[in-house]
Amino acid sequence: MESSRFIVLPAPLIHEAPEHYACIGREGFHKRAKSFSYEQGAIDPVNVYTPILILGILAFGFAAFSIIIATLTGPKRYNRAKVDAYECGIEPTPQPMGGGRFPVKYYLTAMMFIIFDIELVFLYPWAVAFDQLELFGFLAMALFLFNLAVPFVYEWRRGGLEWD
Amino acid sequence: MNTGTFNPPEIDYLAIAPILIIFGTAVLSVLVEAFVGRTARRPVQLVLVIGSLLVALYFVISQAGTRTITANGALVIDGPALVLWGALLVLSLLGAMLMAERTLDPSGDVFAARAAALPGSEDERQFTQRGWVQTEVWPLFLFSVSGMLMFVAANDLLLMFVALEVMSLPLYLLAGMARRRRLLSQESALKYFLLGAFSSAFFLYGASLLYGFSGTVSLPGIAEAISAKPSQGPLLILGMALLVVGLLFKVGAVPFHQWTPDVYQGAPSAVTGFMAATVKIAAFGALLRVMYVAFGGIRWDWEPMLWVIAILTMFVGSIVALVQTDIKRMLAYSSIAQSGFIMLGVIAASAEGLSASLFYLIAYGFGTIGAFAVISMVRQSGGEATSLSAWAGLGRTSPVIGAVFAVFMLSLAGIPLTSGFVAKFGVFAAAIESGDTWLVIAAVVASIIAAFFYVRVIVLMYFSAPAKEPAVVAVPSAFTTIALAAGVTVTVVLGIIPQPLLELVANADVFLR
Amino acid sequence: MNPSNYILLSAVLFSIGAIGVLVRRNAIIVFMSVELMLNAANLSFVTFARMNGNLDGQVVAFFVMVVAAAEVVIGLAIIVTIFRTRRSASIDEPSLLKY
Amino acid sequence: MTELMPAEGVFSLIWLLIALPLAGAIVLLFGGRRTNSWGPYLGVLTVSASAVLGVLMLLGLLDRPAEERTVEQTLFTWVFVGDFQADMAFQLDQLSMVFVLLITIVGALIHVYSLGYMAHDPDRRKFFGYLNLFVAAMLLLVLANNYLLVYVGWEGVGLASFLLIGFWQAKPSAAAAAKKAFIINRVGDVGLSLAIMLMFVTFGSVSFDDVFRSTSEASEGTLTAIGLLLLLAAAGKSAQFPLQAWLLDAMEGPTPVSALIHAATMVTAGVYLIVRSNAIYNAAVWAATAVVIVGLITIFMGAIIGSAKDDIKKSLAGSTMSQIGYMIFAAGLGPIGYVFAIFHLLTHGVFKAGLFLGAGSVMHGMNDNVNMRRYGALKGLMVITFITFMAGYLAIIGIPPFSGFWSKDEIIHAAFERNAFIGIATILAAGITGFYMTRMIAMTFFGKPRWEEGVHPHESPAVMTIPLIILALGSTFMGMALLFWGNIESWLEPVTGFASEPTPLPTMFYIGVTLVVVIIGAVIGWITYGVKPVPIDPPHGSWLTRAARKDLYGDAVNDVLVVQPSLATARYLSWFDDKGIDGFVNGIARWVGLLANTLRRTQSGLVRSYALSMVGGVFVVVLALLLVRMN
Repeated sequence: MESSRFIVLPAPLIHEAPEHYACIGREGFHKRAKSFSYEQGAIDPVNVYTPILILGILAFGFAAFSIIIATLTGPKRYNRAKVDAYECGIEPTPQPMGGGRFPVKYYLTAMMFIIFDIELVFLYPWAVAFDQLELFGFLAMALFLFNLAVPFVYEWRRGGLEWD
Repeated sequence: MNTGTFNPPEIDYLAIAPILIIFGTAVLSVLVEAFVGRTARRPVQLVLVIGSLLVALYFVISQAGTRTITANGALVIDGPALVLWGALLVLSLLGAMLMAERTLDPSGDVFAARAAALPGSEDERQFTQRGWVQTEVWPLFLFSVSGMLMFVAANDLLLMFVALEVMSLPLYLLAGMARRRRLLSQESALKYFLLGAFSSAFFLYGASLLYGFSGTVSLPGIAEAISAKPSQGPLLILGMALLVVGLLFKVGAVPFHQWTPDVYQGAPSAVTGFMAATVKIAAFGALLRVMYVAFGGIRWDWEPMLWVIAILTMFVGSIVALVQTDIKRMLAYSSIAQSGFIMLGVIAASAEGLSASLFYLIAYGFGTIGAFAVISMVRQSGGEATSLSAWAGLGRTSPVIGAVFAVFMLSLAGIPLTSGFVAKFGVFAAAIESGDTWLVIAAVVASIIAAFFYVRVIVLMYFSAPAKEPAVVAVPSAFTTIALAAGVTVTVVLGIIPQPLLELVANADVFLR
Repeated sequence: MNPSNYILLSAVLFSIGAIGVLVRRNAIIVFMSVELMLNAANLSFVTFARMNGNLDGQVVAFFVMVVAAAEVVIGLAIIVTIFRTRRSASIDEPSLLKY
Repeated sequence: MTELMPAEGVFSLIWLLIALPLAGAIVLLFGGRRTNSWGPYLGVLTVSASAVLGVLMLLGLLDRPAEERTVEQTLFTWVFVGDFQADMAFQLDQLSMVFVLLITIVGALIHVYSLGYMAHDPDRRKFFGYLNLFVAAMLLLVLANNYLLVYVGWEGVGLASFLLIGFWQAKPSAAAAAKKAFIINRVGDVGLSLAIMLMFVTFGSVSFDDVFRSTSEASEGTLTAIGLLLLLAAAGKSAQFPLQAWLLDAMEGPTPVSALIHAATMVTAGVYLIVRSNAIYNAAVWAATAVVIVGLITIFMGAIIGSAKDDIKKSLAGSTMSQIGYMIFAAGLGPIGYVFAIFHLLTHGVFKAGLFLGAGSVMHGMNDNVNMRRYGALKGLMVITFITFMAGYLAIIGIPPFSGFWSKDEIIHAAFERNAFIGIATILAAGITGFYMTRMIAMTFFGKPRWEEGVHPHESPAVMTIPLIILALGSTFMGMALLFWGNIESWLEPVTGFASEPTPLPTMFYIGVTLVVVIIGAVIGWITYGVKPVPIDPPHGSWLTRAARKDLYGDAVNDVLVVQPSLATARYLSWFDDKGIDGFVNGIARWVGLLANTLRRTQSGLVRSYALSMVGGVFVVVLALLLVRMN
């Protein structure tokens, strides 16, 4: 497998950034290229675009088909639950009429879940390659965890962790 | 498979210091929310925000002339990036001034005391009565600014996507926090969010196709792949189309523009001013970089497409603005039309086009933020007087504010001796030099149509009898006054002596890759 | 195993997501459709990573997951606020802003 | 091409010419109410100071040999991008000099007159501020040394004119007229801005010096395009066909404005532009021909409209169009005409300003009524106004030795040098001028009083009549002075070039024919409006109905042959002007409005429809890219 440009992989194949300045249009720009060639060679451009066309039609057609079929065949029951915030699960509020404080516990819990969920996505690969990543990898992960801790601390101080 | 030795990426921390400072301050500012007492929060946050913007600006200025690619090619600090950074930081500073304003609204703030409180509820009334102020806007603001800074310096599609979201997500929230007219504000936040997420999905899918085409997400890498591959498959074309859609959404190009009027109208004027100026700059910065660096080699492919979009954008923006009755909506359509004009600089695809676009963006940013500062000052009993009819006769009842607003309108209309004229002239000349004569003729026609509605506001302010319920101009604190003075000064000075800025952007007319 | 089938699948998922945004009324569902589009992009990224023989695409997928999660947080916050105000999550209902 | 001389001595103050009125405008417009009491006098003072400075510079120029009379002063580099450079720089030469004098001297007189005319207006401080702004912008226009700076002045005078036409904001018609003027002028501005860009692309510079030096390098097609675009610009600013419609409505502004801006100075900016660009027109024959045609059409159009209007100011406005048509026409003739275009511009500036101020003086005495059908028999009550008006009258119809005679006669002569057909046309138009001007004085000063009740005509105060007297003196003697003593031809020749071609018949013959035709026109006018009583109610309805009622307004059988067709055409044309051109403009506005409302409907407020439009946009983008690829 080839290298990646990102830090988790060994270095030898990491791309070197080309150091020259470049700008399009400085030279040769005024010749609006009728003669500009894409070096298409023997490839018939129409054929190249046939797959894309088929792909597009297939994808869009299938998506449209499944939704239309669902509308045609599925039972139609329009009721309150259909337009509720959550189609299933617990009704999120006790709905104090005329306003009032809103228990956002579920929402805060979701937020907590996301914080730790995301943490893992990055921690696993890091842990696997931990011994090769040297100090830089450690510091980077430490910074990442610190940043992750900040919203956690914020939630805690704001009372988001207290379940009355 | 990880058998090689790991070489940490070389990161030029000094070069990317502005991003780090703003991002770090944003994190700090979240901690301030957590630990500092309620009364002290606002001053602490303001010091943090203004201080960090100034320090970041110092770093930008101190390394003028730096041209480097860092962080394994993910971030590029070149002329355009530095110019855009400077512009974004200064305009954010002015935007922060508008958001910090507390004297205009009799109830004390432009933001809802608690964004989560139900509009019209007893809770909300109590929060307001107690004089609680919203300070959570400041971390959001800083995160958004750091996203913008990253967006214009991102040299690969992944970082660009992340920056796009870091820039946008806080703005979705800020749009929904108006103290007055909360229903409108929340609705605008919802629309902005759903459509913004929709567009970023297009961006991402486009990026994935380009990755499939070139095997890399770095912009120069894509350019290399384009020049290396003899047959450029459908992946490239489709990927480019979807990627560009995501960016065109952010600049407000037709037909991806429809969120603009709704969001500009619904969001608090301070946020709208900030957003209108800075998001446009950041998004055009990214669009320019993508088009010039990654797709520069196939410009014959995308130029006709942008022709279509630019013409649609200029005309739809200008024409629909004619019939608007709300000043914020009118300015939203005006911003759409202005996007069309700036696209001329993109289409020119030349060094002149790039520097002209940069100048235009800066001129537009100051004019717009100033115009929204005026809007936030013109009030009626129910809050801001955004209905155009309430503005009738304003030029006579408040001559100074009327004149200042007229200057902004004239600048947006491109009348000489204002920054708008030099800016328009620049992009038109760049496009003509690149051979897009017909496009420029279309643009000139569109700019005439656009002049109608700008002049209409002036006519309304000066030549109409005051409305039955005339708007009054509230006396602002130093914050708004500074923002307004800066806006009008830059607009006039750039019209009379644009030379220093022109030289600056002329020195920044190449993308490093 | 032909990897282009995965690309086809991701295109189908993306289209379903896009059409879902166009036809569904419930803000949450619309939002989920957008998430579906992001995940379609993710699938496409990992497939291309396989086809191109480098890992960039997989790394991108990680980041996209994070960003998508952040988007969920923001999105839910906005939608819940609107829902509480209007007692409905229909996106057709809030249209005070138009023309 | 003469050398550009550095600005030394008195010429180092060129910038001050503009800065003085500009400073006045700034003080007056931003000074607020505390300047109410002395503000108007400050306005008069700044313009007068500029006038004095202008005279000093004229003396300075006269001191120098002819080839050293082009002075350039560069303040700073204004825009400098890539290879493009435009300076904030002024060029004072023989051509700019005469404009500076016209603008500042006539401007100063009109400022003085306004002291009296606007004495009772609560906003007169602002009025003087706008007037000062106008003078500054107009001076910038004629002193600029490059086209970009001309454009700045061009927009500036447009803005000032817009503000002044709409000055009486309470009148909705005034606001509408202001908007109309602004919009039509924008069309002309497009011409100028495109011309500037084309010049930049072709010559790499927009300064007069560079452009005129390198005209030979450009193809004739490019030069023709530039010439036509400049003509479009000139037509917009100078109210020439087909962009003439705004000038009549512009008469909603206060009369001093009509005199200064819409008769003497701003509307002649188009003539200035064309004469200034003579190097381009000399090399582009077709563009020059287009200029002649536009001028000729407008000469007649203006004259005929002038014959049909009952509103004294609108009638004068028609006459202005017609006279500027003469100038544009002359400018299109090439080197045989440039000098006379400017000569006529100068004499016209003076006598038309006098006529407008005279009309203002009449209105002042008639409670601001503008309807000539409610005037009559004023000659005994307003002696000074009457006499000065007569001087202007004799000047405009071209009776020797009044100034208009000399300048118009030269243009007619130049026309015959080119082509007998256009020469005859200009003589005919001179006849119509005789007709409508006679009609005007007959209806205003002679006949029986047809005043509205409660009107007590009286002579205006001295502050108004003194400018009238000065302008009347100018109307009388200026033509002779410029021609015989000022040597206008050799004065302007270094800038504009001058040539003369032989005519088949002796000069005296053309002069004689012209005079005879003018007198015939005047006599017809006198018989129709001076001898017969003028009905108070204007004839009404379409020209067909009016033709059916011709007994009612008592046209004699003997003038049916001449007057009736011309009156009918006049009414038709003025109808066309109202319905046709306006209809065209309004039609476009209606279409745009309809389109706007249709597009606006698409903004339904529904997220899903927005998303749908985005998906549609995706298809557009993909399709556009694929189409390019398929080719």
